[in-house]
Amino acid sequence: MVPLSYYLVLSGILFACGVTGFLIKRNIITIFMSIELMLNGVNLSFVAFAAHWHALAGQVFVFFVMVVAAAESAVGLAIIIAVFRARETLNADQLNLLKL
Amino acid sequence: MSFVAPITDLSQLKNHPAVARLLAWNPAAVQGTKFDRDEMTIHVERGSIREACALLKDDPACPFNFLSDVTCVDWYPSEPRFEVVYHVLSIAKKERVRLKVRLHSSSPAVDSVTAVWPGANYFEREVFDLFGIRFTGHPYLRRILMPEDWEGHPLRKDYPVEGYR
Amino acid sequence: MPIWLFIVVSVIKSIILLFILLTAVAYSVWLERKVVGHMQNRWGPTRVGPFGLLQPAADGLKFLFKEDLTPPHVYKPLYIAAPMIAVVFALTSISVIPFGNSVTIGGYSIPFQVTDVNTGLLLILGVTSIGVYGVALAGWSSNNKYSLLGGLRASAQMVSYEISLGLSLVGVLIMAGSFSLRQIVDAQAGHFWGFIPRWNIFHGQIIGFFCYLIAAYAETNRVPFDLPEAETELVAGYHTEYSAMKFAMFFMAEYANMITVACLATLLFLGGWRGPVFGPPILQAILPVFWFFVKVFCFMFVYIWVRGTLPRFRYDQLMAFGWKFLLPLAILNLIGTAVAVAW
Amino acid sequence: MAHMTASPVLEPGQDRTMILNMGPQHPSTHGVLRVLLEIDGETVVRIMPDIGYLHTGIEKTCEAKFYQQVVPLTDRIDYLCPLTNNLCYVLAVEKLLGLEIPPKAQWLRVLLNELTRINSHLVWLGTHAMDIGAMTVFLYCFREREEVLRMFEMVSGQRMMTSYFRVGGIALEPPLGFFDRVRDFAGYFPEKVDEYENLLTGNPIWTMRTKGVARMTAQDAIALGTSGPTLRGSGVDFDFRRDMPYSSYDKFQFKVPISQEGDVFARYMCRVQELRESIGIVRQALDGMPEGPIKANAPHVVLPDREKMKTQMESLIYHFKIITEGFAVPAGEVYQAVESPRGEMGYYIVSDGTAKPYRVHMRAACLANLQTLPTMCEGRLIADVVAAIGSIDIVLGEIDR
Amino acid sequence: MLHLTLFLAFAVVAVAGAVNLLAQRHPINSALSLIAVMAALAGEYLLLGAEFVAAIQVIVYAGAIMVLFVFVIMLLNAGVEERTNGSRVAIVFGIPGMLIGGVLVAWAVLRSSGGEQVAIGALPGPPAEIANLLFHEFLLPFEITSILILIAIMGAVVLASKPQAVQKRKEH
Repeated sequence: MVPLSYYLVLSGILFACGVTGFLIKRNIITIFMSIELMLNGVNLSFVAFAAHWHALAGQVFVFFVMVVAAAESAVGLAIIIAVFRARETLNADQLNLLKL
Repeated sequence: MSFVAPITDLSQLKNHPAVARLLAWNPAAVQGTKFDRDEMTIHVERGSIREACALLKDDPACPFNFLSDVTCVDWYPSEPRFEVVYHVLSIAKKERVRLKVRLHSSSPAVDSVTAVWPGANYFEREVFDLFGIRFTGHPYLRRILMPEDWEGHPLRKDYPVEGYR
Repeated sequence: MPIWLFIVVSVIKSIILLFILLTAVAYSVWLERKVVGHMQNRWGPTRVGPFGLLQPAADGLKFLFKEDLTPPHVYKPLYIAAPMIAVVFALTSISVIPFGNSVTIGGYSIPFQVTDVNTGLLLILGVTSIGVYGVALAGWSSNNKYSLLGGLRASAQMVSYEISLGLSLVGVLIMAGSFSLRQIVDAQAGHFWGFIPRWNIFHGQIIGFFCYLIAAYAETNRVPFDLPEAETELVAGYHTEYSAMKFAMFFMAEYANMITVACLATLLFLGGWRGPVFGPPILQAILPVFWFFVKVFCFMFVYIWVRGTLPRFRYDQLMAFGWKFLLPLAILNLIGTAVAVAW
Repeated sequence: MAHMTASPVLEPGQDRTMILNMGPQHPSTHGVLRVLLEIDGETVVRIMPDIGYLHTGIEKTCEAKFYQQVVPLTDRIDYLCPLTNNLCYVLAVEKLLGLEIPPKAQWLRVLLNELTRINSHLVWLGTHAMDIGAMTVFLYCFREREEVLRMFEMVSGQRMMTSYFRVGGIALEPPLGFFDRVRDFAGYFPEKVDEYENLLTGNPIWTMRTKGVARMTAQDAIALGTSGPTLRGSGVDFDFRRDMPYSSYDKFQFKVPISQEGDVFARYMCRVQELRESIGIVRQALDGMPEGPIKANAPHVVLPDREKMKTQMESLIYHFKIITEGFAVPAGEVYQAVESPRGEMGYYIVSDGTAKPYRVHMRAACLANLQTLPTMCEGRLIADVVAAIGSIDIVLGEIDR
Repeated sequence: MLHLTLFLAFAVVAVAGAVNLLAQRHPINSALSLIAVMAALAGEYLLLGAEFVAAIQVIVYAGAIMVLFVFVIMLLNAGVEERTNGSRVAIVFGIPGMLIGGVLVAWAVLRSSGGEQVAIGALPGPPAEIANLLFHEFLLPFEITSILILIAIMGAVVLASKPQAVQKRKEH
């Protein structure tokens, strides 16, 4: 038997790591991966709550989060490719102009 | 074995389509002709080979539109030392003519015919590689068979068979 | 069944299964060389043992004792990890595949399966989808342009065809109403008009089977979809820089994947271990397993047959085929099945 | 044209292109061809063939040999059609000498030449199909090729480096049973061609991979100096055997297959149909084989028969003279072209009147055909480069000489 | 007890993966650690009885989304991340800040909800029930996500395809 709070703490740690990565990483792809990490952390809490409250809706939300993550990564990676074509760099510090 | 002696008299050969065409254009460009063993040879003046080729290629009566081959013969030690040989074929009329350009060893250079036939590219590079003839106007005149840093031109008659030591 | 007994039985089953699987991998290589050899007017292996039967052993020994070269410019951690990833995930997926009914030993009913998972099919799909990393990382970490192209081709191809593969299975899932492989096989029991077995392939899933067949060939990088390792274009694709045991791991992974795919086809479309069962109890226990292996063998034979017959696709044609032909076909099959079941 | 401006050391351009060095050790560059590809993903942006890895200086070597000693060298140029090279060389020397060749020798030369063409086309078909991934065709083709090679071995004692033709005729009478064997082969070979075609011609993947791929127009083909099936695949109806006949090819009935599309499939169809035409010529040569000598009546050029040499003083002297000091060839120059399996195989020989050729130049069909690669492949995919290289049927021995 | 052990094992893997994601400078290593995190989370889902979600986690996240990431990293041949002054500042202030914040949150969570337990296999989530929920109660959101996906696909295709100018230049 594991207390619900353990899951929530794990979820919080993963989310915090995601935020940290988002802030400190310079590679745009890694930044993107940090976002995925945050989403994963949130998913864990969803599933844990679903188990805790005996409500399957939590799992359905995870499903939706995944769908959104898939859509987001498709578009995001396409943007990264487009930006990389124009600028020849993946460093977020150098991608500070909106103009291509 | 029966031989027909080569015909070298220009007046006898001026009815050949290629000769006629070149004579009509510029009689000075034709330095000599020879008809030997059923093969027609025209010596073309060095400066006019590209125009001569272009002219023969577009000949309406007998278009010599196919460049079979470009090669060279080294007549060392006599001068003019090099003979660049072009074999041109008419696909429509099934005629072949050989054009020759004589080059002095002091300046072994001749106009490239790649502008007329892009297919001359590799052949001219090969002649450059093995004989050291320069083709002015060639888009990419580099060694083709020998290594880039090879010394000398192997098919020249004064090239030592074992290479320069 | 007490937990310790469960663990012991599971370990024993795993070991037996691993042994069978590795032997099957070795002998499917032998089979391929032999069959393709005969198709191509030659003999295949003949020298080592009768009919070259010991050839796999000789090959294995050779792989084992070859010098394991690591080219100087590779990215070492991934270069070493990639074949392991490939082979581990190829071998894992076999664990949920049932080979037959259960036998009763000492009062306990022991199924011919390492573990019966409710979502067995999903697990296999998940594990095979992770198998892509082995190929992709091998291509990338080798620091070789041919390998990189092979890796890129492999990941694009496998991700694309996975969709068709998954969708072609949904028809079967709708008909069985379960992800459990055992239940899917149980749903295929019985006969039409007394003699045609009620396998899914005869039960409206012929298009699904066709889609699965093609997508499976693409997933396992086999002719005519062997672009990631197209030797006439990319030398050897993603495993150009690999040698000795690391190369052998890719080789094993490829054949293990083929076997998994064949097992899955047997379970989902060809009625699994169903077949005529007769005789004494011991025979009744063994025969289903026998039928299962016969069907797997037939599927493998078709694999090899195709290899002896077809040329290779081009990259853009492969992608167009997957997205513009196979995927719509699989979706149509799915819709058709859904409508038929609902009606 | 694009291939004119290719630079030797390809540098990656903009848009993240990559330089791929295909060869000289690569499974599908048919020998030691090196192709530099600038690729963007899988698309080929620029392509540049690099040759010379097999350069052996045969042209230079020829200048140090007697005329009859050059024949074995010609085998080594294009090792897939040695007899065609033999033929082209001996025809050129015979033209220089003004020799008349007896009909039986001419017909035998035609017969063996067509077998050579079958041999070469079989290797081409096998390797080309393997490049595109159809491995079985390769082994089927080699099964028949093996039979052809055995026939070569039967007449000349060698499978590949035959050196069977001599200036003034043919080295030896073909052995007993040779003609039966060829007839047998000619009987079953068309079925085998059907077998290859069953595997390829109608195969959807094969047509997808070849139709519309690596196109070349007739103008480009002529301008680039291509010849043989590569030229005829683009719709130019020209074949030296029919249009500028040599070695009594004008006495044979055959069609010259052409295709209009100019793609890989067109060249494939041309060659496959040539296989059928060639076996037809072989059959005609068998049926109409004239009787008579196989060597010209020119004792100072043609080696005497072994029998005569042992019994007649005169023959012995001729033999001794030819072997030790060769035979003088009248001064002059000739260019003799034949239709090799790859296209126009031409020998340009300059004689200065001595027993050694002053200059021998081989016009290699492949050298010109190879130049078409940039025209065919730029803007296409890597897999198409492989198909295109296969479809122009290059032999590096001939290109590099 | 077994449950807790398994939970801790997966948790350690997940946290280690997440930290490694931050520590690694090469994006491909980061991607691989993220895959490890996802696999560990799939394990956690299995512990919570969510078999379907676990499978989907592996298939969609690890098998598709991360393959896409790895593919892009390979395609762009992304190299090692450059260090900049900005990132150093972020490390000096950001990481301690995050750690402190994380500990505070954890403390709060643990304090407020210490006693409630989640049993192993507490909620069997058979696919059929999830499907029922998805296609009845959540039908509208489901359809909206499908439209979202469609738009995303079209956007990705438009964005990743080459600009016209580049293609024009290629043709010459």
